[in-house]
Amino acid sequence: AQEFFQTVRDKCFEKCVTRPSTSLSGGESKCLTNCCDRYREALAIISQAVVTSLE
Amino acid sequence: AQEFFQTVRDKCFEKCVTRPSTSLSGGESKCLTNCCDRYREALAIISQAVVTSLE
Amino acid sequence: AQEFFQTVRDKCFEKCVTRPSTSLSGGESKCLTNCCDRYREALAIISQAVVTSLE
Amino acid sequence: RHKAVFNELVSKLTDICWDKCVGTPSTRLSGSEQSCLSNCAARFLDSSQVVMAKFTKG
Amino acid sequence: RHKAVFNELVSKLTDICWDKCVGTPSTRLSGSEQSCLSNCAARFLDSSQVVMAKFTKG
Amino acid sequence: RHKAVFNELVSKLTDICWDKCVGTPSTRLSGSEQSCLSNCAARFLDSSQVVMAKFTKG
Repeated sequence: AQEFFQTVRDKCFEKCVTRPSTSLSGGESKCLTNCCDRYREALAIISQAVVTSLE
Repeated sequence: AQEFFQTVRDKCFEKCVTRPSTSLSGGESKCLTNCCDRYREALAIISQAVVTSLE
Repeated sequence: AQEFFQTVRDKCFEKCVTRPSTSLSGGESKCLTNCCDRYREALAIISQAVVTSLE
Repeated sequence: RHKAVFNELVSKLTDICWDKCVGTPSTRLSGSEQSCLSNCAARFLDSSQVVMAKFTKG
Repeated sequence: RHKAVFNELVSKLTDICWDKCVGTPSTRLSGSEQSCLSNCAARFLDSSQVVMAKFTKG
Repeated sequence: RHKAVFNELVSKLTDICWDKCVGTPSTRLSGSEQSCLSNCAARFLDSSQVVMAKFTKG
């Protein structure tokens, strides 16, 4: 779980904070929370695809 | 050997399958098999270059 | 220290030697030595920023 | 044990396919992002077999 | 122990922020490279909190 | 022991130089890809010495 948290944080920081400024903008914050949900969604899609492929 | 297999697979997937679709195209398959040979060739060239540099 | 050396070497090779040729050019060598100093400077700036953020 | 191998594979594929398929995160994944993710995982497994076959027969 | 965690964090942030903020190394870091590095570290810590909050409340 | 260090170095250099030098894999490496690979390995070792010298004298 700790490792998953770090992966999501690193991936989302990479995609959402491209030009770091003096504070996190509203858009960056929104992008970060969306990113957490989307990453989990991506994990579910891929988990399903792997199950299907192995059948 | 297991580690080398994983490296080649990851590198070759990266270079050969840029837009994943519903099946592996003929071009992608060819690229993958070429890539395995080329990666081994690259390893041999670099191995030789390191030996020469250390002489 | 060994790990830090490797990080600096890998990062600086990446940024300074973009098209490897038959020898290290004067510009590439200069870039590499500058890069070692700049990486250390970056580390100090970030160390300070983390201390400030945690206060 | 199989569960751990499965989870590790899914984590690795999500890492790779996320970078290949997803743009700036918004309120939902688009249809093309979703199918890219799904295809990416399946094609990675196909690619593994191609590379494995190549390693076996040389 | 805290010192080791701090050093590891600073190493990781330098790695990430270096790639984001610094161009071809020259005789000094420009003002904008310096502020980018400093902001990058601070915003990474902010981002950690946003992601952590999201993980906690789901 | 020396053999293991050598193999690890060659693996690492192939990883780095492959990304720097080789395009889409085809039926052979071009002459320029081959010399790029060879030069990349040699220049990496040169760069190691430059960085090491800088670390030693500060």
